[in-house]
Amino acid sequence: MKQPAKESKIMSMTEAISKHVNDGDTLYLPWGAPGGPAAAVHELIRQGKKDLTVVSMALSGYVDPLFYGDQVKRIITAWVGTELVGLAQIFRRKVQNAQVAIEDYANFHVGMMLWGGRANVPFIPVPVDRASGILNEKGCLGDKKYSIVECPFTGKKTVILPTFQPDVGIIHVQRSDAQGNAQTWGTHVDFKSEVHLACKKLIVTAEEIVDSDVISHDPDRTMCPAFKVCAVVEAPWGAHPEAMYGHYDNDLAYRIYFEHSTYDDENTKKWMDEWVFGVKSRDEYIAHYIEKFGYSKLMRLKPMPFYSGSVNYGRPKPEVF
Amino acid sequence: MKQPAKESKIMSMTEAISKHVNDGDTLYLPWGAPGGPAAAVHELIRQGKKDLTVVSMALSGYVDPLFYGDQVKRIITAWVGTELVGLAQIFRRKVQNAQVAIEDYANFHVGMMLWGGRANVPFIPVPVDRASGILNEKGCLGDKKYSIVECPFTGKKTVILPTFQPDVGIIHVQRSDAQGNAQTWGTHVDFKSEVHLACKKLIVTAEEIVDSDVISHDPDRTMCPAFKVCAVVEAPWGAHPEAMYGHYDNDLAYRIYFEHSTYDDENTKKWMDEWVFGVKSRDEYIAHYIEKFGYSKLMRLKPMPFYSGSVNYGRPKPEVF
Amino acid sequence: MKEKKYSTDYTLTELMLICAARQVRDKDIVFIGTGLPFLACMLAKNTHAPHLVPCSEQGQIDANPLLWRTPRAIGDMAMTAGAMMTTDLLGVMHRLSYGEFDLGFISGAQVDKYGNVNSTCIGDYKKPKVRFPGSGGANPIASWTKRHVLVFVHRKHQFVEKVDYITSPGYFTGPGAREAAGLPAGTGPVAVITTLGLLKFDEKTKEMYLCAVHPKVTVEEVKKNTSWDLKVAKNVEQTEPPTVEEIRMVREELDPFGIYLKREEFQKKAIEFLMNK
Amino acid sequence: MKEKKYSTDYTLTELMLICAARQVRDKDIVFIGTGLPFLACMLAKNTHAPHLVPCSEQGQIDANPLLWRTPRAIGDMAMTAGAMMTTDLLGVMHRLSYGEFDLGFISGAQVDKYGNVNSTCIGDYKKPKVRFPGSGGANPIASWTKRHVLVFVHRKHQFVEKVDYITSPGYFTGPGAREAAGLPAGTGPVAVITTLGLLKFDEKTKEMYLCAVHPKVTVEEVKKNTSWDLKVAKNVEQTEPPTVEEIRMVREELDPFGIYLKREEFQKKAIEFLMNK
Repeated sequence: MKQPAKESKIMSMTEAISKHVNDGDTLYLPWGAPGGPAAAVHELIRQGKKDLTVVSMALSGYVDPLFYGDQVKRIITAWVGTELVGLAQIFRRKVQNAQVAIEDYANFHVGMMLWGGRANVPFIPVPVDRASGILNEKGCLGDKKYSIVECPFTGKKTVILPTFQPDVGIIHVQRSDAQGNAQTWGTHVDFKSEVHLACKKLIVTAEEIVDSDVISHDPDRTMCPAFKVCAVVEAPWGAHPEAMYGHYDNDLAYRIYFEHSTYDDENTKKWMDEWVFGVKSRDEYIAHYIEKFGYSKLMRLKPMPFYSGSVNYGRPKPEVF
Repeated sequence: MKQPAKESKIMSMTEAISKHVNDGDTLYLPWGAPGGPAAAVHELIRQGKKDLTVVSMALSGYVDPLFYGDQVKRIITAWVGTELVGLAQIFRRKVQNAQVAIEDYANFHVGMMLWGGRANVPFIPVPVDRASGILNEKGCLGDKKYSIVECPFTGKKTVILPTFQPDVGIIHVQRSDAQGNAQTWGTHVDFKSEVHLACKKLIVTAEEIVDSDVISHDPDRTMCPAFKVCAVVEAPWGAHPEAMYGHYDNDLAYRIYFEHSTYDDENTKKWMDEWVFGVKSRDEYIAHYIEKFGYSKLMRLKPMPFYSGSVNYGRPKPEVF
Repeated sequence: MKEKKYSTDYTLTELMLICAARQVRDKDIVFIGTGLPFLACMLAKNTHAPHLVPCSEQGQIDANPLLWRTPRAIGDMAMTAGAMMTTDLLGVMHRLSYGEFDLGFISGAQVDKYGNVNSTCIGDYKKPKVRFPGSGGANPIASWTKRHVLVFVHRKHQFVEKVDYITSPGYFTGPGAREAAGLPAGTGPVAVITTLGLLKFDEKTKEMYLCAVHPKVTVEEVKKNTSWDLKVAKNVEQTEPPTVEEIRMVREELDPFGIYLKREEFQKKAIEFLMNK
Repeated sequence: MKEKKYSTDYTLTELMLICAARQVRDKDIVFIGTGLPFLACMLAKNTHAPHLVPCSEQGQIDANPLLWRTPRAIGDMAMTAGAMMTTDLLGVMHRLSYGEFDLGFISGAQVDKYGNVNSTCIGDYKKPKVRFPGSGGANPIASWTKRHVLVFVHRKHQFVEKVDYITSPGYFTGPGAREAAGLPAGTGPVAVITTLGLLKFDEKTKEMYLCAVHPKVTVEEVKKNTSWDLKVAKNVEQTEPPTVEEIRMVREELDPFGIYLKREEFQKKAIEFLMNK
């Protein structure tokens, strides 16, 4: 039978962020190495969205520029860093100056808090010791950081944590259709547990927009359903300088360059002015990259192919019995 | 660098069940429509494993023969049935005669109880009303069926349930390597939430045994890691009369034939003697099917192809920077 | 719009199915299960609700099964080939408890005047007279969809004063009881489609009342087939009969082999087919 | 087995790495993170522990990254192409809390005599002197692996009487403290590999003691670089030096570009490369 025309949610990054992120929102961001929504974060900065609470299992370097201004009021996470490159320098200074309130857990715990939000339960029991700083140092959540209860079934002392349903989440994927059926492969920090679905709505940024037909031929790879998605943004190179499986490697030299550019406030301002405020979009960012470093520098990031096979889902014969 | 030879866990169904399922075990079985481990269930019956506690979100018709003898002592589940075909007649009679103890939840709740077991927490909060039979009628778990607590963060009354870590689980998949890296596609009742990993160990039965190389070219489709697996059994047609994506459709006529053969004890005995006790293995079961109904009856179940595309995971270039 | 041509040749089951389809709104995110409600959704999707998003507890989201055939179960490969997403049982159920499903359908063995449904057992829970499959997803569907619709063959022993076991919550004992039991305000059964008519729930008392009767059915007949003293609307309407096109679609496209609608005949034929070597 | 040829040309960091690799047993299911511990696991897998199962909190299970290159992060595509399974963070972490991981490595900014590690901050938690990335997966790794190994540059300001923040549990305050805090009996740090030697934990007191020193390192030197009065084994052994083959493998196969082992030099070159248009 006939398929109806479906409403497209494709819009520019500017429109997506402007329409769907509000000052004061609680925002979910993924770990992001690989696949961090870097282009979206730069647009968040340009639009100066403020009073944000960020909830995340871990945050790779792509998010560090978001700490430049006073946009992030609170952050609930387990880790903000740049792996082998160094520390997230801007974040580090903001916390050291007590200009951003933090609450530390392990990545595991934040994942379970979000999973509990996905399930719509108000708390979630987690495996955690009761003597380390994870419980004993309370940050911005204060007494709502955790509680300890006795399991009525086993008598076991058990730590429970509050759960989260962030106002909006941003994810970057390899491909999406115009409605927001978004697909990913390779590791994505929550592509099986789908903790991003704890969010009330999602902004999807994608390397490619594809026909729904491409999606429906491999539905196992879909990580969020269209009905959770409020905006779909075509964003090639949207995770740079993080990697994106099948599209580009992580740009180690650039990540080091970024880190070295953020050791102090003055140089950080220069980097921000050049790479965030000095461009209007990811297209201009990439154009600037090519202009400054050369096209071959960008193209060196293209990976060698490593193809999955094709599997047969099978469709039934119409015959009865 | 070189890859080491890995120990194979391939064995016959007889050996797998005999070695790895013990009397008194708590056993996890999947919903199974599609992909129920029917061949394994028939072997469980032939070996007369007893005092079993079965934990499952739901159980399709493939499991009904397991209720024929007195093997299942307790069952914790949400649903045992045969969908459009009718009721699971053997199960139904056993419960009506109070010969099997039952505990009812919704499929959702059993899934969360298993997920909690996977996480190694002793209880799990679930969304459930507090006035229906799901909580108010207690079965074999008695007072350990549930408890109600007040959420310390929100003040919300919340139902918590105990969690499970079954001794052994049995899953049927499209393919596995000899070590038990098992892959599936299409829907499998827990292929993303991986609640089967709540089990202490798993028996994997597979339509095909494949080289590890096939597995590692699409690692997203792996639903359990080799280190959880104690036995790998090659079992083509292992889910019949349930369906298996890409391999065969569900055998509706046979399922109706089974249902009609189990309306009373006498006919049930005939069916059991013919299809379970009268054969030694799934091979003999299929041979009997062909002998009795004809080869074309079996082959009519082959689906039309519906192939996924191939995706590029990408592998990195070795060059630095 | 063309003038509607009504059919006169239909069964009460077909009429019930068509009435159920009319409860579906375009763009509903709907939780579908095997059986008549399933056919009702597919009928709606192919008539007035093309943007319907059918999902199942097997994990398919935005499935379009009629591309291939009448599905035999929600785990039918017809539900998966062509779906926009597959997740798994918990993946779908969390969308449900999160409050994202607009509509669900519930059926069962017994229903009471507050729309509580039993699909677990008749008689004592621990040694029942008849045991049914159990809740499956029915309890959460009746708990967390924004609205749900009950579909029942209208027989006295099924429309009972008190169900033996509440599998799927209706309004329990009346106003406020759902909220007291922990369910979200504003949810609950909105209609009961039966083989005799359409029933709704009084906004104040939450009690079921007769709203419309099917063609040729009398109010008395409905009351006679209900165990309690059924309340009746001031002006009982008559159900809009099925159109010729609706009946054609049901018979030719939705269930051409009578898998659901001519169940006994179909099952007999299936066994004959298998045995005929 | 061939007679071992020992190397005399190596750095203390290389020696530390090789000593860490020796803590790995064949068939260990090991939780790997970026950095030296990661290289240690890869070295072990390619020498005495070929059946090692490397897993990461990004979700790769049984990865074999050195097929392609030195990974730059656990989310490196080298970790995924060729892995036997990918799940996600919770999928791996639940294997960890279930008790299925044999081994983990932990590093950080401070360690105390009970093996408690700080990788969160120096100074006051709410306004720290230095803020580090935080736990990530370190706290659960140190909590739930059957054994874990600490890897540290041995400097006085890092080996402290009391850490400013316990990110990853060692033995807390001594015997029984892990169990009292809810962790499984029999878990805890088993060794500390440093740039100066090998330390273990006393079975009774759970206090760290010096077990072996690296070639040319004296016991006094180790004590001088430790803030508390470090206990010392009766017979302090000398670490087995790296073999020529181990050093070759580290330099030629594990980290040929010095991404980890010649970090500053490498970073300088990387920026030069980028700027050179």
